[in-house]
Amino acid sequence: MEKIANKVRETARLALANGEVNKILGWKKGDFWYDSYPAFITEEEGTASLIWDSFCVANLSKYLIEQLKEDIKVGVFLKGCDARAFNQLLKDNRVDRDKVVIYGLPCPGMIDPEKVKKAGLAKGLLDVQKSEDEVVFITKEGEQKFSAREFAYDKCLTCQYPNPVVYDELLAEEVERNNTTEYFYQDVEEIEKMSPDERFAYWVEQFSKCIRCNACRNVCPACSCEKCIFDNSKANVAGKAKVDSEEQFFHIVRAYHVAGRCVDCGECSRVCPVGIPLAKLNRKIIKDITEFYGEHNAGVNPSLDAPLETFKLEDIDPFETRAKGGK
Amino acid sequence: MKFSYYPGCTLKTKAQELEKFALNSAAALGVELEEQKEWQCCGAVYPLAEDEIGTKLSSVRALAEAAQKNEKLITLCAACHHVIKRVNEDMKTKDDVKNKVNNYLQLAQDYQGEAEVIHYLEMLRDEIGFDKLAEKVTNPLTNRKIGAYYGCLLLRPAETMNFDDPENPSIIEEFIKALGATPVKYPYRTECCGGYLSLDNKELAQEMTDNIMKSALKNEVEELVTACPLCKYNLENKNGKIAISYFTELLAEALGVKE
Amino acid sequence: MGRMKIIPDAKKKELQQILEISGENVKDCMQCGKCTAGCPASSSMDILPHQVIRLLQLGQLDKVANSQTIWSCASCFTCTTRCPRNIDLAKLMEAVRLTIIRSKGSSRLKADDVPGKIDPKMPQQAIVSGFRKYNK
Amino acid sequence: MQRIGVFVCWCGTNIAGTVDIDQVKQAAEKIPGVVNVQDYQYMCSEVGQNLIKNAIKEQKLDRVVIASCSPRMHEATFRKAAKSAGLNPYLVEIANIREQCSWVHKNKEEATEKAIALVRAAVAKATLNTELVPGEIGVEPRALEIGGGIAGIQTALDIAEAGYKVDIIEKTPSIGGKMAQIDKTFPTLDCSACILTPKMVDASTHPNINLYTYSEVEAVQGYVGNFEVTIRQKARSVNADKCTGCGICTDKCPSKKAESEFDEGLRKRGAIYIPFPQAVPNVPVIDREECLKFKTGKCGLCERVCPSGAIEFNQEDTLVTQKYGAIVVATGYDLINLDKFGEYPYTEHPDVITSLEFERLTSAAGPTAGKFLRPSNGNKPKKVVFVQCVGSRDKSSRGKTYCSKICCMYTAKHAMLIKEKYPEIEVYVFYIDVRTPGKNFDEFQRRAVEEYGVNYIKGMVGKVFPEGDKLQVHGVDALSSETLIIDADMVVLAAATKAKDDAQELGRKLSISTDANNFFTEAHPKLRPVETHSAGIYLAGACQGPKDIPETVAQSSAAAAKAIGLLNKGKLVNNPCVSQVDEQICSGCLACTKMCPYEAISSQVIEVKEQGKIVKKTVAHVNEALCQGCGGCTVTCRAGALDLKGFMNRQILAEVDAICL
Repeated sequence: MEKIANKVRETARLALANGEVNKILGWKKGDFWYDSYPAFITEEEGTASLIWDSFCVANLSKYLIEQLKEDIKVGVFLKGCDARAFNQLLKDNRVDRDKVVIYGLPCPGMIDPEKVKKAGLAKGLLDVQKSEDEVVFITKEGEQKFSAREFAYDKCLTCQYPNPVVYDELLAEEVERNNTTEYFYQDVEEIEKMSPDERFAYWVEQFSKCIRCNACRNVCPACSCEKCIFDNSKANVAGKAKVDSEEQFFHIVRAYHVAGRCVDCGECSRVCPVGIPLAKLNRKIIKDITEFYGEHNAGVNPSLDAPLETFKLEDIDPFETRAKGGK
Repeated sequence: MKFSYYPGCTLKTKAQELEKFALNSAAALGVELEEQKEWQCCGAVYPLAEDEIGTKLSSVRALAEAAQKNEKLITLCAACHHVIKRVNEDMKTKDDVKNKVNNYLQLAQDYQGEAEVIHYLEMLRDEIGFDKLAEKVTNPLTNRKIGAYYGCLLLRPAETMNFDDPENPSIIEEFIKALGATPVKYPYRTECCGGYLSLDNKELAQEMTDNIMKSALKNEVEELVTACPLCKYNLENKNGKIAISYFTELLAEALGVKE
Repeated sequence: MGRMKIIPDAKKKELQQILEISGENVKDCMQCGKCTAGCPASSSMDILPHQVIRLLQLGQLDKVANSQTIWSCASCFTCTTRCPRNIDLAKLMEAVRLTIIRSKGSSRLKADDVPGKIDPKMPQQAIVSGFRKYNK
Repeated sequence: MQRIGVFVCWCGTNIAGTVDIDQVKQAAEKIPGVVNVQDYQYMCSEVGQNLIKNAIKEQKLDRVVIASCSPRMHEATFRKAAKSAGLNPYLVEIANIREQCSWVHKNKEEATEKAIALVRAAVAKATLNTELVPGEIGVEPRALEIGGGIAGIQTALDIAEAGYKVDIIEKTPSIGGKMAQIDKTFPTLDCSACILTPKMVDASTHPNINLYTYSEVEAVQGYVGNFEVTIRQKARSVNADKCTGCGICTDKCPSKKAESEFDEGLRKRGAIYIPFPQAVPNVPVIDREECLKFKTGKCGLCERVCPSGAIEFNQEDTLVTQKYGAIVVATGYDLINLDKFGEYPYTEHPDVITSLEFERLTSAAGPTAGKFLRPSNGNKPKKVVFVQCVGSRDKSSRGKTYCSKICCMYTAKHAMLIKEKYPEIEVYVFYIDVRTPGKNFDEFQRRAVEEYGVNYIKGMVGKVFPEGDKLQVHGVDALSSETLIIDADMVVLAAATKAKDDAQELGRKLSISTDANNFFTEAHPKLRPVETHSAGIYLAGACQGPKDIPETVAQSSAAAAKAIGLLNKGKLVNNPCVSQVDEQICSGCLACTKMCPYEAISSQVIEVKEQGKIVKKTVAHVNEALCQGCGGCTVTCRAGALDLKGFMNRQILAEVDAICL
């Protein structure tokens, strides 16, 4: 990864030097081993601080909306899921392709710090390095090696598109797709097995945890409205009281708003501070759409229209196809 | 070119000539007809009743075997062709029939109408081509004025059989032309010969064949060809003026393989 | 000609059975007569093909069942191919035959009669077909 | 706080019989904002309306809720009343307590409770109602006529006479259509050309009419009052301005193998040709498929012989774009192809002809100069058989399920025309039913039987066998139940009519619908027979369904009246209940444009001030003239940037809240 990190720095430096772009969006290292956060660089020398490691999970594409309001050209580093997000933003007319130079980074999968902490390995940890299928934890005392899968984010374990689907320049060789399609809907199938009452109880419990921090919405590449309907006082859809029905309403409406547009990046679940499995809800809808209208992977091909935004006479009627009670 | 071949009972008994000349000619044309191993009678008549399943089974066996080999199924006898083609259509379009037949047969794999059944004449037209056939003729039947007798079963019902224009067909005329002879069109060539009525209502069958023969004679047909053993029987029954033969006999003669 | 008492809804059950066996709806017919006009066997029919449908429309199943017509039909599908109303009359004829053949002891043709009717040249096809159409 | 008046109507006992009016009144009085509540037996009557008007003035009402029948019934009435009292009509709200309450319930207590809820909801919505002002759009004072047959000519003449400009687009080189091919017309047996050709000339010389012959509709944009149509003028290869119509070129053309479309293939024509002598315009056209110059590069004889230098081989198609206020579609019909009717050997035998070919064979201007002769040998026929319903009322894949409507009458006409000229010819007509409704129609057909001795046979023909030089017709007389064989010399087939093959394509360009048989669909089969569902587009003639000439002309004048009515308005008033975009909220995703069935939403780039800077942004834009107020876009917009005036999200939610309270 360090080899690629060098290439990231060099690419960024060159792009700024020759004026190809006015700004670079990449990642920087913070104070902690797990802290790799977005960096906005406009000066050539600043590129030395750019990194590419196992914690560059943050998706940079959504920052483009704000950045592109200025009349500048921006270079951005995108992983597989980030590239799908970029395409979705493109589909929604939120970014201008001509003003963006994309440096694609095939993604080996990111490491989940929570899993590391849970395994009791966080104490005294100085650095974490990853090579192929192994992850190495470095402390003062020495090194410990583990299988990388053990510490990967759940979303990375079922990732279908580790390689960017859109880029101007690819900075590394493509990685092989995880062969995990059989587990893809595993979590969805678990909820489908529940009775309607059980399922309702499950989601009531999950949504009751919500503190309405809006992190899910802020990170979501399909949630890119200028002004969210829930922030629009004129729209009169959101109440102020902290009652369960408000949170349920918020999450279900959000799921419908991103239906057919969700790129399945799993960021909503990752950033949720109270651990609501939001990606599971979205993936359930992806599964339903696949069954009703055929496979549609949002953000893979931006020329395709989302199935729920179009109407064809041959479309099936889900209410007719599925008996009452839902699945 | 290799096909699955379904002969049918009449070809092994009263209509051996139809088959013999067909096989000889196929060999001469470089076409391999592999006879199905355990074929059974097609049922002789297509079961017109929606609720008859038993009489459709043997056709499905033949079709399923061809489908399994991934070969087209070739027929020779017009009646067998009619029955098998219509049963195949049922298997394709009627879920009720399909389910019942499959339930009954318990084949290794359910049959859903995948096989394609074609008549020998269609093979000549569509797989070989009449222009190619004409090139292979060694003994052209020049100066012979031959009428085609189509009968019913190859042509009708038109949408299912999809063989030729049911009222004004031309495939046998084109075939005759390819062999170097002169086809003569006469209006009654698609009228019914009486079919199986000759078993129980000979007078009526006779009247029907008489009309056909009169029409042929009036148009100066010198000989007639047909693809159906029952047609040939009925046409020959009270006739001495015009020779009636199977189309395969003409073919064998033109290809020089008529022994 | 006797005065026929027409009760269109009589024999509903039998007519329903004919509809089930044939899959054809006699009500589709508008009596244009094209079936009769082209029927090659009409000369030996006591009731003409279009009349067969008319009688079925009127519930007069017995008249049809007792006619010579259904045994004169050679199932040549000429009527079927030409019918502007898409009725398969050949199937209707067969359905009427079957209602007779399928009831016990009402065979048109006795198995014992068959040998007397065949000659050495007659193809199997004719015997099997004839037997299937006339007897079960 | 609003000052709302609530008016509860009894509708005689229609409402009062099931709903307790007093209770409704009492409940209404308690709703915040309601300052005046009244009831009356018939609120829609003059007295009732005055009640409302007076209350508006005296009580200074700024909102009015009327609890009565469906808004479809009297919303317009009450809006008008409010307007006359000085209140914006869109501040009136109707609570439907009749169709949706008293008529569908029996229990008075429950019905009253529901009526109260409905009134509460209407008040909640009315509270949020705002003044709406309909916009106006101009109307281009020009009409387009698609199709130059009798329907198109009649409509164009009527519109032109009313003082408006009309353009006729005709696909073929001449106007005239099917009627020009017809010999005589029923039920009067007068000469078709004698009544049509003067109209053709009128159309071509009328100062308000402009002809685009040999032209087609390329594209249609815009909306009622403001259509923008692109017309493709196909290359005629002859300069119409220079051509004098002398006819030397058509005489000299060495290629005479093409079949004359006008004479239904019964005569040959040159590669350069005028379709028929009375053609309008009388300018030839070069058939490039047939022309030797185009096929081989050699020849060019017409160019050399033309005295006025009008031949232009290098002419190209030209596109003209023109604005129209109204469009009338009059594209006519065709006969079905008889290839699949092998039992009537039409494709095989020259003496088996269609009814339209018969017209050419009896026409004095036709290929036989009006002598009725067998195409096969030029002899006079002795027996002629007509077969009706060939492909009509036919449920099979070969035919059409409908009755072609005109065949019974023209067949009777044909039979009489033969008998008139040659009484000795035996004429047989096979029919299934004779259908002759229409003024003097049945009398006409009966004359064929009674006076002319035409043999009508109820039954069909099974097959026609060509035997020798005869056509052996096998038919049935269903009435006597006898089969019969007629040795005929000619067989005339009344082939079914069908919609034009390209009807669907044209329908798509115009956004008008076609039915299962490809005929254009009228807006209402009884009450709006010449209008389409697209405002400003009207139908005339057989493109809407089989029709004879009298009916076609009547419908054409009706379509003209509709078009004139529209053009005469000069300005159109919009429904103000259209979608609007909140540009601040709109993110420009344009999901709404895909959803809109009227193509009323497009995108536009605007400049907005954001944190002191001017930023460009893409937003949706609603064309208020095209928007029909369906609201599809408002539910598509995730951010709620689209809202329907008069039915705003917050109005609807207020109604829901009021009902759920």
